Amino acid sequence: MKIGILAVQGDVEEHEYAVKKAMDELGISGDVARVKRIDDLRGLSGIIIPGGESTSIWRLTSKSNLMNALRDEVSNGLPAMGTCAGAIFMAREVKDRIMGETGQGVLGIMNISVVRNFYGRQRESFETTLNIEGIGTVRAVFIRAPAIVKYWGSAKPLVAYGDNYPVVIENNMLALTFHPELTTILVHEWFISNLVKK
Amino acid sequence: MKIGILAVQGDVEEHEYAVKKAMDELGISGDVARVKRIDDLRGLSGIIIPGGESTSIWRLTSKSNLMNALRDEVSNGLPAMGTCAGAIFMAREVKDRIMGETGQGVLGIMNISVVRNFYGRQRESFETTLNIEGIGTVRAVFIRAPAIVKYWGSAKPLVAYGDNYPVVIENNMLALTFHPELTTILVHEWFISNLVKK
Amino acid sequence: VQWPVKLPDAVPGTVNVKVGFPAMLRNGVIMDVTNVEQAQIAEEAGAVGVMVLDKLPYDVRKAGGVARMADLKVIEDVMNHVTIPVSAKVRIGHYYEAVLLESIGVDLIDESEVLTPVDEQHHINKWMFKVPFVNGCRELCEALRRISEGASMIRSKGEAGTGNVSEAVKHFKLLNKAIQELTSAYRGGDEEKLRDLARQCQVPMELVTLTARLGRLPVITFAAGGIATPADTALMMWLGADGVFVGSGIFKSQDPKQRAEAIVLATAYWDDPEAVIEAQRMVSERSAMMGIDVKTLKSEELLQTRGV
Amino acid sequence: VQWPVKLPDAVPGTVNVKVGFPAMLRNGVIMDVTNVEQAQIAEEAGAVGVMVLDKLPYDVRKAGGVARMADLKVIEDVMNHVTIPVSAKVRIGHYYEAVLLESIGVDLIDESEVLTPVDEQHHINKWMFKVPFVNGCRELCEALRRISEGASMIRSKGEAGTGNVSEAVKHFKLLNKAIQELTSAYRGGDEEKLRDLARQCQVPMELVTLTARLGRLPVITFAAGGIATPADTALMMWLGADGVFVGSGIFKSQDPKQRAEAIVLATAYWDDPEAVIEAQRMVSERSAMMGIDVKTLKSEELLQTRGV
Repeated sequence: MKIGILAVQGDVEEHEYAVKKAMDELGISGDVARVKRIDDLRGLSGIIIPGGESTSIWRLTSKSNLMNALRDEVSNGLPAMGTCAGAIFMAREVKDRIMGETGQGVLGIMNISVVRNFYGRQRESFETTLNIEGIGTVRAVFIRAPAIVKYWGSAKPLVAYGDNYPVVIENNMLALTFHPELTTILVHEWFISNLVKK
Repeated sequence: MKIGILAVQGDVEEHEYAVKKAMDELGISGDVARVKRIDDLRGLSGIIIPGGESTSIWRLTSKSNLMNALRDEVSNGLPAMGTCAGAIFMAREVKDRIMGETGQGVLGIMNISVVRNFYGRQRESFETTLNIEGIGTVRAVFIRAPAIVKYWGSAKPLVAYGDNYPVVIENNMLALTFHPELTTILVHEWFISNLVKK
Repeated sequence: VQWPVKLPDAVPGTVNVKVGFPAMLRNGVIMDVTNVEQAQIAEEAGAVGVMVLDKLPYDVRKAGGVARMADLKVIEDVMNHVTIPVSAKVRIGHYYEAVLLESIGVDLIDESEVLTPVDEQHHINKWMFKVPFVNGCRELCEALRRISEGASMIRSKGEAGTGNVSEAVKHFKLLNKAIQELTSAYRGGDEEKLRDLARQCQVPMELVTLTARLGRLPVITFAAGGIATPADTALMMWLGADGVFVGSGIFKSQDPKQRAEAIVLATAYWDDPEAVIEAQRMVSERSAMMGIDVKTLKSEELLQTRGV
Repeated sequence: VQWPVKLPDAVPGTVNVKVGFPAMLRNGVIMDVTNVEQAQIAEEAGAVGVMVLDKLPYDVRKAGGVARMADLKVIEDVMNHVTIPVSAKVRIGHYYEAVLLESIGVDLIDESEVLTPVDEQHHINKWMFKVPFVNGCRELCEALRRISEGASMIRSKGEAGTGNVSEAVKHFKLLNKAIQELTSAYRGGDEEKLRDLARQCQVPMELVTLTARLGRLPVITFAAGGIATPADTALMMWLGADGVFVGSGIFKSQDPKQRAEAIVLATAYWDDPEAVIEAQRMVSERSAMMGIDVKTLKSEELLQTRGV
């Protein structure tokens, strides 16, 4: 099986490293592909949108309609996982804490609404322990993280942190506001064995 | 016997070297003359037009009417062989792949039509193996080569490569679009023993 | 402005947090800006961050005099008008300018040789800060020394403000060769060589072992100094940079807008010649910044020799 | 634009293809041009190729600063307006500029000391390219080192942009003498001398033997650097050059059109004094470029010392 990682910008190698380790743990043999243009989408059995600067990812992909092609693939069943910037893309509603609305497009495929920079700037980034249903306890690193404050429809939160939800799932889509690939591979194992294998 | 090589510009030494080796192989003793001005044409029993930059050969000879004298000599029986740029000279019709017509004069003595830079620029130059009727198998080097795409009248192709003809003969005239003098001397042997000796 | 208070077991400014953040800037371009307009240009061009300065390195070089940290107001303006991470430079050793930047919430601090140092012997002790720091380096030892003082990101010094990428190329090749030696010594189990290096570089042993094991610097490493064309940046990525800092290369040229986009493009798609060509077409040599040939600099004009 | 696809057994970019091409430029002149008009002038003058630059070497010298590869657009314009081979210069060691040139289909690449190098120690590894490369040299060892890195054509460095042919003369005479020694040592079967040289020059043994056997460099060798009059070029051909590169000598003079023709003429007919006289008459000394006496150059202004 081949899992794609959107590789225009952001921490791609850390995800790559996590997926490989996860496959070893599960004892499956597969590949990891770097998705930079449309025809890297072919033959994928799953996609991960990594953390990074959302604006420049958007800017870089806008020229090559990579996003639209991606939206289609996901809407018709390609399992997807998004971390931090990823979550921003997958959300239908996006607000910005300080500057109200920002005029930027979204993938907008999950019934969640996201507030950017919820905890403030880099200085307020923090590390904590989360106990995620079905995955286990993980050390979670929030970096300039957004927050999922509301969900509706078939979206289901897997954990709560204060009054927002760092992990939300909606059939074949998984959104996280923190970076599992920096501390653990349990999330990727779960992603592969549940969303992809099915 | 004395074989002339048009020596204003281009790879003259390689031809010189090939003719000498051919004579040794055939066990004849002769000379090779460098033709730079009109009265080097005297006493030739054959002429070779080497590869090179056709435009600057033309430009260099235009001042001294060398070409007209050459046309006359060939039309009344001097055997001639042309490689690459040579073939362009000897063709009646010449087209250029990218820029349509180019305003440049020709010797125009063979019933072939030639397309310049048929395979593209230096980057597309290539090397292949050709089996030429009556000469044998040779390693052929195409460098910014033109292509002979059509022939008519008493012109006869000696080999086909895809849908064009790298070697064409018409009584005492031989046209090639590749450089035999870089890899073999069979062509020169053939030229001497058949066209010149007769 | 008020950030929501943290829950009790949230520890800010841990190593992971500080080292993790730069990982998010991979394949990105951070541009030097001196005001808001330039910052917005950078954002639209797709930069992953901006570096706020008082004067661009090229002008620093021309003006001479003492180069200090930028105005706090300018920095705050920028912070309020762009969404991408904002960073700023402080003079080497000037502990207090760093305190100020942290207090106003800058995302990344660059203890930089471009500004006039206030201390020739000691760098700032960066463990005492929650905000990540980036330092320049010319070779492995310098990099390791900065990391052991708490730097969470490294960049090549190159020769800032010359639009000439040759020093950066030299620093990266030196870096790669030294790391390679380390790795092969490590695999060769030749512990003594590791110890020697640890001794030469005056850094603790674990740090050397870690580097040898990973086969690279344990923190994100960007290329910086003299990048001026998409071809340059593609070259640096090809040499193994995780991303690039572009100084005067952009805003000292006549076509900053396109140059910014082109460099962003070439950085992201460096391993695809087609895209780089496209990028290369968006700029023209006439309007590149008038570089300086490093050879013509007198040795006390070199910025790269600052810092220990 | 689409080139017809190749049949399966056509292998592009073999040694023969890359070394064969320059053989077609024998007795020819390749001229430095900075735009389309100059390129067409060169073509009408009968040049066998043009070299596209951002600034002529003479101006490179005056302007100082960093000299980079020319704009891709300019190069493509030239490619679309002349039929003769088009070549361009890249900075020494800048692997990526070369990649770009290959991708846009330039016929010949010159890794040249006229541009500002990005790498003082390593030249580009030219075996990885399908397009032929030409490098400059001052003496035999330098030439052999370039060939063993994959250069398929060699030229003398001379001192570019001075309109003074004396350095080129020096380089060619050094070249000839060293080769002569080789040949006679080879015929003398004195293998040790061959090995010594192989060791000095740090090149493999076969390459030295081949040179000794042929009695000349195994690739086409042009004269370059400071050619400004037909007499100069005739002199260089007399010294055994296969052809010449003319830099600022033509387009920095007041009579570029005639000078171009005259030099083409003198190159082709160098062994015929009559023709050279004719050529010499087409130009006049008043309008030659104002040369520079090499002695007055400070050593760090010398371009010929770049490269290893």
